[in-house]
Amino acid sequence: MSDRLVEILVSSFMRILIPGIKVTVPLTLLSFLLSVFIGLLLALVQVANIKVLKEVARFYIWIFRGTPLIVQLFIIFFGLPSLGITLNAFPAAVLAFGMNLGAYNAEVFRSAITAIPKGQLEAAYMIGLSYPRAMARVILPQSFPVAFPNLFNNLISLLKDTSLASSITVIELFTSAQQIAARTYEPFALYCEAALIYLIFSTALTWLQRWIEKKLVWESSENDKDKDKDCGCGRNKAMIG
Amino acid sequence: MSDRLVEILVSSFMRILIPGIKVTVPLTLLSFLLSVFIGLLLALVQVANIKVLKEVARFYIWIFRGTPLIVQLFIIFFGLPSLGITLNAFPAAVLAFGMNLGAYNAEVFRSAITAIPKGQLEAAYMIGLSYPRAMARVILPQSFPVAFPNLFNNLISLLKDTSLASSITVIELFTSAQQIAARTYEPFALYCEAALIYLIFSTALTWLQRWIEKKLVWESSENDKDKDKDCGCGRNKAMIG
Amino acid sequence: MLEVKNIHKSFSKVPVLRGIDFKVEKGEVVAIIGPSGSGKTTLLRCISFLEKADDGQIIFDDYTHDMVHISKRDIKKVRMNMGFVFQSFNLFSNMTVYDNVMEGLVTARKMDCCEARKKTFEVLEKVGMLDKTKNYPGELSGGQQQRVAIARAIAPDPKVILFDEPTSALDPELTGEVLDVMKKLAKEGTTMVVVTHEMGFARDVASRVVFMENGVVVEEGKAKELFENPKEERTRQFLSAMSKHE
Amino acid sequence: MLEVKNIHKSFSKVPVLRGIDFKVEKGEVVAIIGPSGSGKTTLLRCISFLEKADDGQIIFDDYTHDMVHISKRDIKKVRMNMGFVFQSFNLFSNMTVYDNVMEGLVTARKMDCCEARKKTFEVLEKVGMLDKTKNYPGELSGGQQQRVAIARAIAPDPKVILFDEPTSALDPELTGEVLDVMKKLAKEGTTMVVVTHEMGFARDVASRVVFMENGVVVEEGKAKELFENPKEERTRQFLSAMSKHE
Amino acid sequence: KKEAAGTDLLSQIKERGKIVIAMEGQWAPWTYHDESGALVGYDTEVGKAIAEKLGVEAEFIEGEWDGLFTGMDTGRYDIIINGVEITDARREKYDFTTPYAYIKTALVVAEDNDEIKTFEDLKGKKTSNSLGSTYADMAAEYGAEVQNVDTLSETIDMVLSGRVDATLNSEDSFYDYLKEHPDAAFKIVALTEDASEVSIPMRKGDETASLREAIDKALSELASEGTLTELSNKYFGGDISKK
Ligand SMILES: Nc1ncnc2c1ncn2[C@@H]1O[C@H](COP(=O)(O)OP(=O)(O)OP(=O)(O)O)[C@@H](O)[C@H]1O
Ligand SMILES: Nc1ncnc2c1ncn2[C@@H]1O[C@H](COP(=O)(O)OP(=O)(O)OP(=O)(O)O)[C@@H](O)[C@H]1O
Ligand SMILES: [Mg+2]
Ligand SMILES: [Mg+2]
Repeated sequence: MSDRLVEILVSSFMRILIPGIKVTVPLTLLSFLLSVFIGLLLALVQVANIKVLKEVARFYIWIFRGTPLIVQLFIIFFGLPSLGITLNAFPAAVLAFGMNLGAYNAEVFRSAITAIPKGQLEAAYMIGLSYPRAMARVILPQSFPVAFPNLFNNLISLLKDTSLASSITVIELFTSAQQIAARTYEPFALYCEAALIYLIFSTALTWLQRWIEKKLVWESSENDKDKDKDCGCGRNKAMIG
Repeated sequence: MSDRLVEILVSSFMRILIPGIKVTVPLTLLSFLLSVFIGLLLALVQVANIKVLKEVARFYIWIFRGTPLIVQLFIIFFGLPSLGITLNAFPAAVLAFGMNLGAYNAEVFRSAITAIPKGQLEAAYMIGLSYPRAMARVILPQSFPVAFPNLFNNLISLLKDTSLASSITVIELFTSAQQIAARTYEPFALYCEAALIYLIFSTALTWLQRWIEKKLVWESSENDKDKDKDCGCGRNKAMIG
Repeated sequence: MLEVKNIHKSFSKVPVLRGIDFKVEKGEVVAIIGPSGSGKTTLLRCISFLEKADDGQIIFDDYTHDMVHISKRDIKKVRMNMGFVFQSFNLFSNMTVYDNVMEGLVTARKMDCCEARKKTFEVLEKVGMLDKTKNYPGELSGGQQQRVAIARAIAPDPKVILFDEPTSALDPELTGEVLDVMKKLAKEGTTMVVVTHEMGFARDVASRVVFMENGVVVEEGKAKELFENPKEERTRQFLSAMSKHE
Repeated sequence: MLEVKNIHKSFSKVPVLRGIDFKVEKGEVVAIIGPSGSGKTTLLRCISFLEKADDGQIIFDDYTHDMVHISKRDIKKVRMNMGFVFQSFNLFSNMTVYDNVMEGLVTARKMDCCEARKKTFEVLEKVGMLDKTKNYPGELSGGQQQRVAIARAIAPDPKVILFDEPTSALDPELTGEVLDVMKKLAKEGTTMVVVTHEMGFARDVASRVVFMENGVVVEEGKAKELFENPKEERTRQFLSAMSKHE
Repeated sequence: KKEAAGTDLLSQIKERGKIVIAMEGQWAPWTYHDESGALVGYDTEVGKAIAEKLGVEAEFIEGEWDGLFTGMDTGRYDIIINGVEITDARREKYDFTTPYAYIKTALVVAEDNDEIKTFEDLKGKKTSNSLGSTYADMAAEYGAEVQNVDTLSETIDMVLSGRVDATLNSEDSFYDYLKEHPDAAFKIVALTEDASEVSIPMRKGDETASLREAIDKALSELASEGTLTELSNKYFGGDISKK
C-alpha cells in the first residue's frame, strides 16, 4: 500500500467516524424507534382482527416490503413536497427508514404474538381480563423477548441501510467516505474503511444484543426477590397467620 | 398528470420491464441458488461443530453481515482484479449477492436445523445411521420446510437489492429506469414506475411462496399412496401372509 | 347454580357435542369421565365461552343466557364468577407466582390492594406454595405450577371452578400433591366440575359422576353407584378398560 | 448378554448416576422403576451412548468397552445390536411408516431391499400397523406412533431393546395397545429393558425389577418378590405411593 | 503472444481490437440513451470516432461516476469519456489528452430569487450538486454549503422546492433540461468567464504514453475535419469543441 494511501486512510478515519457517531447512529436509533412503534401498531391491528384496519395494515406491509427502500426514500424526500409537505433531509430519512422497517417489524411482532401459547390468553380471559388488558399485561410482555432477536437483527440491517440516506443529502458515515473518495479518487480504499467502521458499529450492537438477551429471561434473580407488587400495606407475612 | 408524463411512463414501461425479466430475474435467481448453497455449507459446518471450519464460517458471517452490501459489491468487482481475478459485471454481481445472502441463509438453515427435535437425531443414531447419513436422510429433509419461509423472504429482499448492481455497471431494472430519467428529467415518476414493477415481481414471488408452502407438508396425499420405496421385488402383501 | 342445556358444537361440520344437558348444584363436586375425544374438554370450554357453542343455553347466577348470542359483557360477568384450571397450567410466565394470583384480583376485579394481598397469601398457603411467591412459573415443577394455578382460580372466590384433567400432564408422583389440594377444596364445600382420568379421585371425591361418549352424556349418577353398578353396557366397558392397567 | 459396570454421570457437577451396576441376560425382561429424577432415563441413554458416561464399562456381545474412551466405530457396532424406544416416539416425520422401518434395514444395514421389505411388513403386522404403511407419523395417534416405533426398533432383530417410559406420553386408553405389543414381544423371548411407571406391567411382565433412586440401585429382584415383599423401606414407600391413586 | 504486446496500453488495445470506454450513460446530452434505448450523446460519438481513427472498435461500459475512476484504476477500462473537466487535483492522479470541448459553468436559482446574482453571492448559501463534481468543488470554494444529490433533475428539484438556493452545472445541461421542461421556474443568473477544458483521462505513466499521443492525434484530425463541430452542433446546438 502506497504511503499516500496510508496517509489518506489515517487522516480520514476520524472524518468518517464522527459523522458516523453524530448522524448514522441517531438516524438509526430514531428510525428504529419509529419502526418499532409502527410495527407494533400494524401487528396489533392484524392480531386483533380489526376489520378495515387489518386490510390497511396488510396493504401498507405489501407496499413497503414489495418496493426498494431507495424508491421510498425518494418519494418521501422529492415527492412529498408536491403535496405541500417539505421535510428536511434528516427527518425525511427517519420517516422513510422507520416506515420501511415498520413493515418488517410488523411481521416480527405478529409472529412473536402468535408464538405465545393460546392458553395464556385463555387463562387471562378466565381470570377476568378483557382483550386489551390481556394483551397489555400478559401477551405483549411475553412477546417482546420472542421478538427481540429479530428486532435486533433488523436494527443491524437498518444501520447498514442508512448509507442510502446519502442519496437524499444526509451526510452520514458513508457519504463522508464518498466525499473523501471524490477528492482523493480512492473510492475503493475509502469504502473499505467505511465498511470497517460499519463492522465496528454492528459488532457493538451484536454484543449489546447478547447482553440484553441474557437479561430477558423470566427468572427470579437476586434483586428480583423484593419486586412483588407492593401495596403499601406492609410486607408482613404474619398477617395471614 | 401531464400528457407528456403519461406518454413517458407508457413508452418506458416495456423498456424497464424487459431488462427486469432479462437481467434482474436471472441475477436474482442465480445469486439465490449460490446463497442457498453457501448458506447450507456454512450452517452444516457450524452445526457439525467442525473445529477450524466453524471459526471460518463464523468469521465469514460476521464480515458479510456486518458491512454494507454495496461495499461488498465494490470489493468483488473493483478489488479482486488487483488479485488477478477479473470478473465481468454480471458474474461479479452474482458472486457478491450470493456470498452476502449466503451469510444470512446460513443463519436460516442453522436455526432450522436446530429447530428439529433432538430426538430425531437420536432415533437416527439408534437405528444405526452415522452423523452424515442422519443429516442427509432425516434432519435436512425436515429442516427445509422450516427454513423455507425465511429463505423465501430473503429471496424477495434480494430481488430488491439487485438494484444495487447498477453501481457495478449491470444494466438491470432500476438502471433502465435511471437511464430514461436521465433523458426525460423525470426521475420521480420513473422510480415510481420501477417500484411498481418490483412490486409485481415480489408479489408474484409471494404467491409462489404460498403455493409451495402448501405442498411442503408431510402428509400422505392421494398420489403419495404409491410412493413407498419399491425394491423391484413385487408389491404383493401376500408374501408375508 | 350452574346449568347448561342442549349444547351443540361442531368443528368443521364434525359434531363434537350433540345436545348436552348438565347441571351443578352449589357445593357439589361433579366428575366428568369418558374416553379420549368424547368432548369433555369441549364441554368445559363451551361453558366458559373459550369456545362458542353452536346452540344451547346457560343458566348461571340466576341469569339465563343464550350461548350463541351472549354479549361480551355478559361473558365477562359469567367468567368473573368462574374459575378454570387448565391441563397445561397456563400460568402467566412473565409474572411471579404472587403476581399470577394478584392479577385477577387487582387488575380484573379492582380489588383493594391490601385486601388482594391478604387473599393471595391466604390461597397460596392453602395450596402450600407460600415459599415460592417470588419465583417465576418456569422455575417450578409441574405439580407446583398446577397448585399455583388452582390458587389463582380460587382466589376471587368464584361460584364454580372447572378443572380440565388437572393432573394428566403430571408425573404420577406429582399427581398426588395436586389431587390432595383438590380434595381439600372439595371438603371445604367448593363447587367443582372436574374432567379427569383419575378414577380413584372420581370415585372417592366426586359427589356425582357424568360419563360422556361421542358428544352425549351416556350415564350419570352418584359416584359410588355409577362405579359399582353402571347401568349402561358402554360405561361398564370403559370402567373395566380404565382399571385394567392400574 | 448386556452388562454395565460402575456407571457414573454428572450434569454440570450434579451427580445423576453414582455407580450403577446392571446386567441383562438373554430373554430377560427387566423393568426399571423409581421416582422422577432418579436417573432411569440417564441410565438408558448412557448404555446407548446418547449420553457420554463419566466412568464405566459396558460388556455387550462378548466385547468389553470402556464407556468413556469407546470409539465412534464401536459405538455404532453396539447400536447395531440395540433397539431403543423413546418416550416421545421420535418417528422420522419426513418418512412414511413403511420408510421409517425400512431406513434402519436398507440405509444403515445395507440389507437387500427385498428382504428388508419382507421384514418390514412382518414387524408392522406384529404391531398391528399394516394398514397404515403409507401414512406419515403426523397422521397417527400417539399409541399408533409408538407401535410403529417398536416395529422400527425390532425390525433389525437387535439383541436387546431399551424402552424409556414407552407409554407415559399416551392417554390411558392408548396405553393398552402399546403394552399389549410389548407383552407379545416379551412372550416371544425378546430381551428387553423397560423403564416404566406402569406398575401393573412391571409386576406381570417383567422377569426382574430394578428400583433406582438418586442415581443408585436401591433394590432389585424377581418381580413378584420385589412387589410383594420389598426388602428396603424406601422401596415399600415408593410402591405404596404409586398404588395410592390407582 | 501476450508478452509481445508488453505493458504498452495502445498495443494491447490494438491486439484485442477494441478500446474499453467508461461513461455514465445518464447525463444528457453528453452520454445518454435515446428514445429507442440506444446509447448516444456527444461523448459517445466522440468515443466512436476516436476508436475508428485507432482502427479498433469502441466498447462502452456504463457505470456511476466514482466507479468510473475506480474501474480505470484497476484496469477494467482504458479511458473515460464523460465530460471530465481538467482540474489540478485530477491532474495529480491522471494524465489528460488535449481538450475536446470547452464549457462554461452556469449559476441557476429559482425564478423569484433576487438575492443571488453572482458567484460571489453564494457565500453562506446552500447549493446542491453531485458528489465529486467540479461544480460541487466550485460552490464550496465560493463559500456555499453543498448538499449532494446524484442527478441534474434532483439538483433542480432541490432548487425548485426551496431546499437550497442555487445549483451549478454546465450551461448546456440546463438548456437540455429546459428542452424537456420549458416551464421550469428557474433562471440562469451568471456564467463563468473562462470556459473549463473537457478532456479524456487515463492512468498515469509510460504505459499510456503512446495511447495518449494516438488519441491527441485523432482528436486534432477530428477537429480539423470538422467532425467535432458537427457533433457538437448536433447535441448542443452550438460549437463547444473550440475555446
Ligand atoms: N379446535 C378444534 N378443532 C377441530 N377439532 C377439535 C378441536 N377441539 C377438539 N376437537 C375435536 O373434538 C373432539 C372432542 O375433543 P375433546 O378435546 O373435547 O375431547 P376430550 O373428551 O377432552 O378428550 P381427551 O380425553 O383426549 O382430552 C375430538 O375429536 C377432537 O379432535
Ligand atoms: N441433559 C441434562 N442436563 C442437565 N441435567 C439433566 C439432563 N438430563 C437429566 N438431567 C437431570 O438428571 C436427573 C435425572 O434425570 P433422568 O431424566 O435420568 O430421571 P428419570 O429417572 O428418567 O426421571 P423421570 O421419571 O422423570 O423420567 C434429573 O435431576 C434431571 O434434571
Ligand atoms: Mg380433553
Ligand atoms: Mg425419564
